[in-house]
Amino acid sequence: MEKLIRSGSNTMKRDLLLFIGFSVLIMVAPQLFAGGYLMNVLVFVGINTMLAIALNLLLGYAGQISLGHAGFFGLGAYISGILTTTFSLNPWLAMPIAALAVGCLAGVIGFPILKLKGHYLAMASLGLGIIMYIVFNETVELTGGPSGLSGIPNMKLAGVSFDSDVKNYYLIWGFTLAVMLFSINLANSRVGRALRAVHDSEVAAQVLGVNARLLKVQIFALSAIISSLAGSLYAHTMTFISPASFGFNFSIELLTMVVIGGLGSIYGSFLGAALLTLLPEILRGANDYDIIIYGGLLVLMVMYMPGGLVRGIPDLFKKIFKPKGGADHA
Amino acid sequence: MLEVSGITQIFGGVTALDSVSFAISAGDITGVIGPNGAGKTTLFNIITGIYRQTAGTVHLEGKNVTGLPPEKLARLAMVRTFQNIELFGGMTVLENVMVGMHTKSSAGLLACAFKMPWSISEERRIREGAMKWLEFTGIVDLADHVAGSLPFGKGRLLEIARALAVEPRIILMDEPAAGLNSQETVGLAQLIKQIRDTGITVVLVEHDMELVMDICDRIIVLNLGTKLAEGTPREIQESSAVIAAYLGDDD
Amino acid sequence: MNVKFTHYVIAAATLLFSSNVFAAAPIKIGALFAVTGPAAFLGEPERNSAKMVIDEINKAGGVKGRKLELIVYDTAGDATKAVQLATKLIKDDKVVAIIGPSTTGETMAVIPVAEKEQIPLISCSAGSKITDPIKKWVFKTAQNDALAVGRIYEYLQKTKQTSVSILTVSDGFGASGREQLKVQAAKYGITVVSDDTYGPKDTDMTAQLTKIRGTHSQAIICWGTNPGPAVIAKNARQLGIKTPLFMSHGVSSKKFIELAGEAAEGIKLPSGKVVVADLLANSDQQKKPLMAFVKDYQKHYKAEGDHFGGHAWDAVMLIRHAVENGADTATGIRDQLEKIKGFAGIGGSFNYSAQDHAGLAKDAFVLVEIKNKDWVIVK
Amino acid sequence: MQFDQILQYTLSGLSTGAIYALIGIGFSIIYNATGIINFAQGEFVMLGGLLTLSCLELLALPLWAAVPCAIAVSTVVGILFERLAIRPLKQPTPINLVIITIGGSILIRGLAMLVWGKDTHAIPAFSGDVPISVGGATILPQHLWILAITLVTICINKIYFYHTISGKAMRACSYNRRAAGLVGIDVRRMVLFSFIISSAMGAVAGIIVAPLTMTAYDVGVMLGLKGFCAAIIGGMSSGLSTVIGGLLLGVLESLGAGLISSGYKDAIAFIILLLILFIRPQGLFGKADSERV
Repeated sequence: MEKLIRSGSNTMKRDLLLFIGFSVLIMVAPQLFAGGYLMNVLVFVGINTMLAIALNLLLGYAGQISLGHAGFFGLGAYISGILTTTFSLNPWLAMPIAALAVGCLAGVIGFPILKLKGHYLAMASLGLGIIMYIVFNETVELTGGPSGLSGIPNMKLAGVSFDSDVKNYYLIWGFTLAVMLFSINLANSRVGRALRAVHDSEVAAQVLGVNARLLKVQIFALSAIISSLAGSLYAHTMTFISPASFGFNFSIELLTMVVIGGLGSIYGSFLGAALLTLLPEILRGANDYDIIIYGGLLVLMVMYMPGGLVRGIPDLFKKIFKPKGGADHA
Repeated sequence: MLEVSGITQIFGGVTALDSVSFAISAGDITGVIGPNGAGKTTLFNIITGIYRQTAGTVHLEGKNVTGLPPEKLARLAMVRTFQNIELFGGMTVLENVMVGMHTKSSAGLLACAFKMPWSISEERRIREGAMKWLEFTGIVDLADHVAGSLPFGKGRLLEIARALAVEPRIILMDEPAAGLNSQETVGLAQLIKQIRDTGITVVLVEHDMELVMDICDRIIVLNLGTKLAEGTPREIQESSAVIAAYLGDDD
Repeated sequence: MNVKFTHYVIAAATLLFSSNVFAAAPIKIGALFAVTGPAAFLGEPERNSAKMVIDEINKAGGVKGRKLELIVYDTAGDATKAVQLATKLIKDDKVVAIIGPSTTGETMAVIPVAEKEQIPLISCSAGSKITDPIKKWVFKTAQNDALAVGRIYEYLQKTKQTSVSILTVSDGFGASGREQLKVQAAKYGITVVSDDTYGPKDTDMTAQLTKIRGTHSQAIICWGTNPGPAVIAKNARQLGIKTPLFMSHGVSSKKFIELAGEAAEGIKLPSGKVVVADLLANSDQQKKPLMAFVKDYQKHYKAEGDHFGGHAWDAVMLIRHAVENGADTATGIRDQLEKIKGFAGIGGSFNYSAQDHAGLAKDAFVLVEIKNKDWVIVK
Repeated sequence: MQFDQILQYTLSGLSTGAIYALIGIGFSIIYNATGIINFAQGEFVMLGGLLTLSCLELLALPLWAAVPCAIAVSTVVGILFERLAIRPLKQPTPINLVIITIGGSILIRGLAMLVWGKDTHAIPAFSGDVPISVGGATILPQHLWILAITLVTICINKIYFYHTISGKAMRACSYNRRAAGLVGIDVRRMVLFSFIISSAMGAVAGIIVAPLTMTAYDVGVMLGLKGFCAAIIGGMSSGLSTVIGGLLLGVLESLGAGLISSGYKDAIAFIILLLILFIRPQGLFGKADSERV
């Protein structure tokens, strides 16, 4: 028994070591491909990782599907964008305001929406996402409508403006790593266990005293807040946003990242986000064929790696990263 | 301890329970028996807040708990198990029991995610507590196994350990012996008595008459949604109404 | 499946490698076009035209002895991708100028990159705000929406029609048109009596048109790109609407006539001169390049060249002009572009200056009407 | 507000809604037989339209021959999809199935883009396009075709599901797949059948709508989405309630666009749908059965 209790703290230590290793890797990565275009792509890998983790907390841990997460991402981006342009607020102030507003919205909507189950929940979240998209499109005076909102300032910290890929890389990965650590801690805690319990058997969890409904709403709001943060960072990195980036297709892409990476795994979300962000780069040379390769790859991944990348890594390294390494020299 | 009165449940015009009333006293093992379709599981679902009944009230330790959701009832120290064990299949055996400690711990979402010192020490306490219950039910050696891969009999024990982790004063078991072989059933009888001996009131729905007659202090018989009889095992065995109900039924 | 996949990866890798093979110090020009996705109707002719004209220039020995190399990336109409790819063009491919992107939204997203990295950007999209206010490194070849709107309003003013209903698509193109339609109306004594929109993928607009029918306006102006306006034309015919219908330059291609069929008859729209090249007076200095463009495009792609492709054609020709005048660096090309005067292209006659990076005047558009499945110029 | 306007909105909405309904039923049939939400359903709508175009133009077939041809080819694609992607799946969890149908839909769309290009194509109406006046509102002959074919398709469905052995077997699968398997129904065959039927229905929808809306390689996305909504409003039934769901969605959109705001019309439709779901979490027509353990 003593051994088992200790083995618990050993797993904790292993998790921590893994995380530190991963962080170090992320932090030295820019030295390896200094400057080039890849830096820019890696910035987006960071943003997408954050979003994939947000959705994974909801889908992989609590078992609740959302087909509208791009909406929360967009809402964060727009609130940040509007506050910093029209109202010239400091981005560091706009970001938490956006997160808070999105969190409140998700909390309020969460109660009725998470009462729904299965495909009804899928439909309702999809509807929610589409409504948000339409609002971005139609409130032209506020959002600039379909032509987008430009002139969003970069983030600044202690006199340094985050206006280059390398700087943005560190800014965004700083946040992403924090979100990762946050989520890893959460997953291995009392709350994380309760979430997974709700996923496996909601009624059994309730009988044991877990307030499943409240917990689902909490995690929904948390997921929305993380998405909103990613949205704010996206807005301040891109300095331009338009509704097209926050549509239904992106919600589906996020879902794909989470599933391809591995449900219920934080590092899986990173792998999924990295693969789906890098894939178009790898397929760039294939011109119009890329959509076919992309679709075919999704099908093959689910068929041959149904547990997601995180459960098939050795295979993955052989299959995916080798060809990419070759293309880099071009 | 537990008092139900006038429980009536109507599903789309079909009366599943018709004004059922009884009281269960603390420290007893009470069996609820009856032929298939008598309404036993429905009754359990109502008492534990999973179904909302058409009429009637439930009192727990003198407190009106009618219509409270299951998670509130757990905090009032009532817990149950399920006929087809409802394990958290993707989690380890230990983690399953740790979920049972949910009401006995308090770290919130943010405290957990930011690893506040108190949440770390609480986590340790949860782990130790959970191990204690695994020992109690004799499956401590399986702690690191994934719950979904357990054989049925071990799963049953895990479900009971998990329920005990809530530290209930009353536990309701829905057919705990279903699917167990005779050896496992003997072990189960032993365990249920042990649970009662720690001061927990036990109510069980069961088909295995031998088990019921062996361990129950009192028995309630349901038939076609109404209470047919109530009494000690001996009284029930001698009741002509009960015998008629069972013989009139194929089951 | 697997074999096929490896095959594609190899093909992809070969393509990436091959772009670096010609080492005779060519001048590298980048291009961002929405070749796939919702704006493919812009991106595809743009890519085709740009490739065609670059090939021709190189076949003729290049510019001042140097070949031009075009590196095209597909943005799929996505602003995020456009920004990433602009960075890739600048950082990895080290281009000296960028042509595109195809849509206003993408262009607005790419502008900060071009400004910061100091690379001239010649956008192929129409939004007025691209060059207004003026940005040091940003030019455009597509005619401003404002000019197209002006053409229609002028005609309405001339024919004494004062109330219009507008129906615009809810994407960047429609939003920009909608803004101009509303802003300019007063100047021509016109009132916008109803303002409706439709989604780019909508399949039935009878609801909007029924509402418009109820307003009894004197003209209906629809701002969108295929296939929406064709559906609208058909719906209007179904509803028996007799009010004159105007479209935008977004549908000035044979494709629209083909899609709308009978319903296209009598519709008027402002268009680049490319669709009516053969009808132009011989004195028009645009006639020669226009005819050449149409003929070439027909020869290469067995399709009708349209003015979207023309934007890319113009952009390449403008850069060639700048190179001919001695520029081969980003700064040089920018400075030379700003000096270009009286260049007759597909979109119109370009006159850039330090105050004007759009370069076109109202005469870039002609008002055309669809008669017997063909275009006629409305005088 | 004039009566003829309202009538026009309603008629337009009904004819759009009929299409949503047809696509929605396709979703429901597969869902009921397999538990899969087939996100590739919209692609069969696209295939129906574009294949008809090819039959008409390349093969120069008359319309009456082109239509069955297009349906047949789409169905073959449906069979291939089931055989190559769905059946070999090792871990058919619902979420994996969702992703694989999304992947399949992208793949089919990409192939269609290669075959037919990115342009939009027009298809001639079945019987001319002279408008018909109905009490101050006008509709096209094609609208009548749409309503009639939808009706016929639904009737055929009804007959199939209630009066044929394989139809009844399929219904049994939808109630309880395991039990159906135990009584000797070949469940995998039923899965294949469900793909055949729904791809054929998708193609039918695509064919009858193409003369009105034109068609292109990417029309399936939006139509598929709307069909999905119709199916959910109808409680994933493969019968009348999905039809009502589709019609309701069509009419709401049309009235929303006409009476409130054209820009927000989809939002209005979705807000109403959300409210319906909030009040009746089991769907508009789902039975309010008690939560089960």
